[in-house]
Amino acid sequence: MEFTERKVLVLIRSRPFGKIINFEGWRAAVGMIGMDHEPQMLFMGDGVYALLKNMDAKPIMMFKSTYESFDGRITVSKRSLEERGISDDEIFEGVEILDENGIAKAFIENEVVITF
Amino acid sequence: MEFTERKVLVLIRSRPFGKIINFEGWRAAVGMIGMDHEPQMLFMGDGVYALLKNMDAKPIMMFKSTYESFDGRITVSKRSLEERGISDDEIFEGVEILDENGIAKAFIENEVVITF
Amino acid sequence: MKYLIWLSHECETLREITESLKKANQEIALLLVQDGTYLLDKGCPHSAELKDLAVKVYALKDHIEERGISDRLVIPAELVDYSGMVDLIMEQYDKVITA
Amino acid sequence: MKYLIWLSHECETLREITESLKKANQEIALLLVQDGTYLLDKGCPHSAELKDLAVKVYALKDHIEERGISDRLVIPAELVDYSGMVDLIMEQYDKVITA
Amino acid sequence: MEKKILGFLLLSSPYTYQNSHTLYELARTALEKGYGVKIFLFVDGVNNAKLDQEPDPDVPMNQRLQELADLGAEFQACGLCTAARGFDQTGSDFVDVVEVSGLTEFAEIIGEVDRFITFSL
Amino acid sequence: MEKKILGFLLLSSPYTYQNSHTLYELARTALEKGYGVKIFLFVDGVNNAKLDQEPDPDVPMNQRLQELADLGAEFQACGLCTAARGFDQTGSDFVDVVEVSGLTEFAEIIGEVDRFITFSL
Repeated sequence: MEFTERKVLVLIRSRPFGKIINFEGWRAAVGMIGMDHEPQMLFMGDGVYALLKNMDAKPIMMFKSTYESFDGRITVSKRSLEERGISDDEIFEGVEILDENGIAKAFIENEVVITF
Repeated sequence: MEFTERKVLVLIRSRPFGKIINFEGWRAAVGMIGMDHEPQMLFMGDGVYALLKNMDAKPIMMFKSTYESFDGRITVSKRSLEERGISDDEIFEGVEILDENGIAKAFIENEVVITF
Repeated sequence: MKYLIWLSHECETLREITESLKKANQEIALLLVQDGTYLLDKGCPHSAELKDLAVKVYALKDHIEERGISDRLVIPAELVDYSGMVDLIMEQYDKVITA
Repeated sequence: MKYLIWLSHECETLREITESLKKANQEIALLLVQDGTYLLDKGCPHSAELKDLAVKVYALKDHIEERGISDRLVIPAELVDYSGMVDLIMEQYDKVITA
Repeated sequence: MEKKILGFLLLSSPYTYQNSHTLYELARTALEKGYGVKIFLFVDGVNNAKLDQEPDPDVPMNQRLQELADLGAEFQACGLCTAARGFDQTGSDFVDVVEVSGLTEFAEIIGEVDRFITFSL
Repeated sequence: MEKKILGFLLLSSPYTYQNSHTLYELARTALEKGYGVKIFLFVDGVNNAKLDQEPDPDVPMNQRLQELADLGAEFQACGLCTAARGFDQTGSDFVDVVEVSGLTEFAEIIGEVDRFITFSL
């Protein structure tokens, strides 16, 4: 099809660090902005560990500037947080916590899903 | 240290196919025989799926001759089989099924453990 | 919209994605390939979920057969070949979600 | 013989290996690195096992800290640096088992 | 009517994971049925494009990519990932149907596909 | 007394997995404490030896291997894995402290180590 500007969901389901692909998701999301797509980050499952604010940014330096330059929505599954006993104040500020309805909307409203 | 002929445990804990490393374990085990080590294969956890006799050997052709040329002990955890509801007659013939005591012995009697 | 949820890694839970879309009245089905096919195996800790979820499940025939698990499936999945898979992805469903 | 069980992948169960060696009266400890450190995190489905198993647990301090899970550990693990890890592996334990 | 396009993101190396095989079969079938195929090689995915692979008795993945390109598939590879792994950023280490580019080109693909699948690790 | 040897099997690529970093730190510390280190690169592990890696701002893994070798570490790489991935079997694509050999050499390492650790996928 012709090039179309899109709503893109970048879904992070993998743990950070052990496999670095979790962080590569940020790069992909920022890349979307370059072509005027509208990306939304969604952390689910063990992907939510990437939002712990006590995380040490040194090993992910390569991605930190990317993370800081991302101004799309950053969202996380309430259920995935709860299943792991992660409270709201353990994660970075400004992350939107989505309930079941918000998760459904994320899949429905975004046209393309990219998964890391 | 000086080169010593050894009892070597090749421990397979990963599922077959999706990651091919499970099969590379066979190659490593056969390699051991070349230097007169005495290898024992031990399948535990999801590694036990590599012993299902209904498996189609075509995609693992690369390893089949290796498998066939291996004449060391091939052992599997009884507990791991049971946890997955795999009965004795679903696995290849000639595989020794180890109870808890046999598993302990495998780790105690082998001098080196290599894990795939 | 009809959603096809693609699982290829391992027998992991799909409860959250499937339940949230079902509650939002969306039509969904699973497409299992590679190690994702183990989700159908009775030895997978999450395979019992498939009964609860009550969604249509497709799986790549080759990947079920090469793993030797055809006789061990917890529910009757519809086995497809690559041609069938392309039809599902491109025509029968509107969107693919890689889980 | 003193065994050091090395886990680096994920928070997976070590019940079978540890229980069988303990029943055989062997001395064992766990050494957790990389994503293996999540086994200590209260969010890991297998972390409750650590209390039952009642084995000594070492973990690489750097890998716990970079993950930001220091405050979330289910049992008090002994945190070591690389130098401490080399001592454990080469001197204090007789054999390493990569899980 | 314009043909529908199936897009892929490939994150894994060949031979170690089944991903490359599945992607090849699926892409070839889609091309034979008349769909377009666009593939972005990211992270370890760039290793699939390396020339001179000899995985006997398996078929070299670079040859598979060539085959898919001959059927009409388009390939882009992440340039930073290519350089990180010691390969030439102009693409001279890769089968020449693969263009070394960047995430902007990936974003372009995302704007052109009708369906999209990630082959992750 | 002869020095004790720590052996490693590395199965994963650099940059995608944390394995290579952990192995480097652990091996360096062991060497600095006076132990010997022997490393076998198997499957995707051979990618760590590739020359000209530019993973800025990370440190190239080929340079790390060179550093470890300068401290006394010995490296072997699986030849079939090397050829499968499109690299020269004589080792000319690799940092020259890595010898391309085979599983017999791996079996030799297994006969010489006092402790052994696998860095798997």
